[in-house]
Amino acid sequence: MLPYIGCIILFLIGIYAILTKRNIIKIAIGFCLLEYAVNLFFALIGYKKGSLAPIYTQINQQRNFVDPIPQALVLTAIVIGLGTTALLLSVAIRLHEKYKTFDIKEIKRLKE
Amino acid sequence: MKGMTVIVKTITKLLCGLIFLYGIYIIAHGHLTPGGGFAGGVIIAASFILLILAFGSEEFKEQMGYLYSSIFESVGGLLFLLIALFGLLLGISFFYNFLPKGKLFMLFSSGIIPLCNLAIGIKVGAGLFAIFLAIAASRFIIKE
Amino acid sequence: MIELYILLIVAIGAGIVAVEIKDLLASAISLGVVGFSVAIMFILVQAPDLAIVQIVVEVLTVIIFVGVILKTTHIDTTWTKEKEIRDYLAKGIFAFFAIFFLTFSLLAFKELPGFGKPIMKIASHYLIKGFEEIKAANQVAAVILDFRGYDTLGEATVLFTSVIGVLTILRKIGKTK
Amino acid sequence: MNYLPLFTALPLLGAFLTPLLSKIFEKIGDIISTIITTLLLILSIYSTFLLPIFGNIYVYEIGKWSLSPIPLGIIFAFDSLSLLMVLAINLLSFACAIYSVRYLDGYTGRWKFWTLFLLMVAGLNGIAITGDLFNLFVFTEISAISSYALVAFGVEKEDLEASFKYQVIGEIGGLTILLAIALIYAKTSTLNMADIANTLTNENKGILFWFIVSLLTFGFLIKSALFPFHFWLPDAHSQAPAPISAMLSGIFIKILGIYSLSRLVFNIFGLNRSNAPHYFDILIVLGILSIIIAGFIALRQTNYKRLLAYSTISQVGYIFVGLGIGNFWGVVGALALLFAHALGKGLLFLTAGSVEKTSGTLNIEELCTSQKRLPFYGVIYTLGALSLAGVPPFLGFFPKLFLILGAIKEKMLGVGIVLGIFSVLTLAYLLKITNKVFTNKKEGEKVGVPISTIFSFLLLIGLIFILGVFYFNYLYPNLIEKAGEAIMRGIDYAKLVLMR
Repeated sequence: MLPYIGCIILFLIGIYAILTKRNIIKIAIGFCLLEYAVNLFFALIGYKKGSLAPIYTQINQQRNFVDPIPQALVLTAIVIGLGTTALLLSVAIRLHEKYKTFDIKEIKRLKE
Repeated sequence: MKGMTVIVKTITKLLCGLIFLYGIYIIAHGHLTPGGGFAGGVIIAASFILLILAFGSEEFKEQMGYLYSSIFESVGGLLFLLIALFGLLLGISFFYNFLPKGKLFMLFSSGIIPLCNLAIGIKVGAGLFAIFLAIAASRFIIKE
Repeated sequence: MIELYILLIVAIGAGIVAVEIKDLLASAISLGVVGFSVAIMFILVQAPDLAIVQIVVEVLTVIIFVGVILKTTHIDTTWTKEKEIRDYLAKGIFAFFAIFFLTFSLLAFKELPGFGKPIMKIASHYLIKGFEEIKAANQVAAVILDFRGYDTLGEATVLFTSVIGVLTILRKIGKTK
Repeated sequence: MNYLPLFTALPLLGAFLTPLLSKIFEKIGDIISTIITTLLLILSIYSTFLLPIFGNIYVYEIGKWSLSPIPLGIIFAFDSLSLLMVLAINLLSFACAIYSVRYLDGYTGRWKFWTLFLLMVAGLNGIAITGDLFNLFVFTEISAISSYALVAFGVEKEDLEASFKYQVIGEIGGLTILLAIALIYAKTSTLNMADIANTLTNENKGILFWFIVSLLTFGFLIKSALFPFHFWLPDAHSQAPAPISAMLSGIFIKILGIYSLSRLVFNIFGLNRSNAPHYFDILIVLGILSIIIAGFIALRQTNYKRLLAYSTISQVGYIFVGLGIGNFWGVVGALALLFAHALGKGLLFLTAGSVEKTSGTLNIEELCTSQKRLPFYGVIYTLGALSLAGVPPFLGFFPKLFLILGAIKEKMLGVGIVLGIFSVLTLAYLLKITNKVFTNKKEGEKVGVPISTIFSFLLLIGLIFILGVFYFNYLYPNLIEKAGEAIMRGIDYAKLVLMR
């Protein structure tokens, strides 16, 4: 139970960065934190007390393994996170090139 | 991006090949030990990234980098997709594991998994190298 | 599992530093601290595959962040001592949301199976079939490339998409007219 | 129907081939995408004939992992609802691909456009046919990421700003959905949608259940741009290239938001008006707020595409009111409106692209004084607008009738009256463009129209007219009624899938 709450706190820090910060890089960092929080939460779900990583070895034929599915899903989620971060940062570079600032308050040409 | 000192350059020369080999090992043993196509692909990309960071991007021909990475990425993706489609061509099912499974703990075992790892490794390595080139290394925005 | 709690505290602390510090370069490096503590936590919960991928991805993420910051600027110009009303408003909304979310999730987590006791309805079948039918030693590889290979095709495609997307966005000229 | 994997494999094949072959021949992307979208359209039309033979639901097991006794692999669960969605996706993407061939002449980086376009189509098709929850998330991300890049395709200041805003909001939605999937997995220990539905019915609906439902609803409402979450849409949809605006407004938000949400809420969680009335009331309230607020903002717009974008928000409101009414006629109305709006709004955005190409601006006041006569676009635009507003002989008429009928059957007269009155508002803001841009020009130079443009316009307007006139002969009984039944089936979906 406690580790889950830690993940939620990390998640909230990410949300905090996205909602209150005005710097684009800070917003991107907030996204990374969000991704880590969700990935960690997912990985924790699969953990089973006193079990081993789900890999058979020639020496140890024990079959008490943790859940392999969350690991496979988190692997996918990490890659997706990397892709979105890269795309966000490339937009950030272009915005800085055009506006010479990372402040989202000054990047406001589209109005209601 | 400028190159680094001579110490870094020398150590990079020694390490770079080893890192590349380690990436290949991780890909090839993906179905036996932790790792696999994705981790190995990133490590292979990292060996190239180390080269550029140490020696600087002036000596590196960027356009060739984009060309090769884009070709390898498409080839990796196509390879993976064709492995998946081959099961459909056989009339069995999409993503059917059509190869003989072999013996446990052998390098050539578990059917299509090593092949898929290889395809993903090529694709991921090339793709991440292209991202690095575009975002971090090149001094200019891509011309087109 | 005391290590897990210590690492969680480290990650949360580094996360706060990454969000609040003025220098963007320091911020990116603190993000690296969070990423590496997440990687070590993956090892602690018996997920070596994830740990390897998390470490290499984290290295790459930090390199990209540092590259972007070096190309542009490393000073957060929005970081000021005096705050506007709008900032307090945003913080107030966030605090309200955070309390609501935390209580809701606390109540909800009580109904989950406890930490360290997963149900493993399908996973137990996977572990047997992966060993006997696919003959893969690494069960995670068996899951991502055989049982759920189609997801991995999607994952590889996501990366492909973002590479093409990055190349698209970094074009010098978009319209010729 | 064992060709189902081709719905995603074909566009992916095209997307991987395009960068490779474009090194040899620059415009190869045009040919590849035209061929692939045509093939996809043929496949989806073929499916309309084949699906009834299989009893309106077909389950495909990927990798030959059998569904019983326990669902090991990923499955495709292709039912009447998926069929309607696949048909809408591929019709519109075919028209947009044909249209883009000439439209792209003013842009650089042609092969990048086509690659991203094909990836987006692959993602949308993948969402519509999948029967696995995590797979749904992966394909959502594929189409979302390609749309972020496509919005910024022009790389002007405004495009980048719109893309940034869209990306931030969209990713918050995506990560919320991922968190919800993690919780679902922790609770049920399975990812197959039918199996999840089966497991959840036997459990009592406690706080965890509602936490998951609210997280998913939040995520999908962001993606579908209902009222409080709509602020990214006008920017993104007005700054994208015209064919992409047509895809985004026409089908993208509906597959990512509305289809996914209704599949999960009705078929997986088994919610309906009798066991969760408050949830559906919230949907109705948000929908009506969208209709009213976005409608009035649209009336004040001075930009052609921004007006259409606000109109999309308002029409999404109609669809959510229909889902919120929750009885058979409400749901059927929502689905019929989804289909009609996909074709109609797609067509209107395509005309916006042509007007921008010929006149060089999208500001309505500037267009009013410009010296170009555009009679062809004017006629097409007006017919499409009439259909969207629900004027009788066209496709858009019956959906609104169904919605009002549903509201009356559920004894919500107020809702029915609001829906009826605000159709007039729709007509008002859409015809504002006809009035200002197309009609008040007696003389001026006439502009030629490219053949590919004529073809795609006539295809869409022909479908809107013919399907509208013969509504009860083909479209309603064969597609929409069955799709409505698929939603109203509730959690019997799980039994149908797992029985195969």
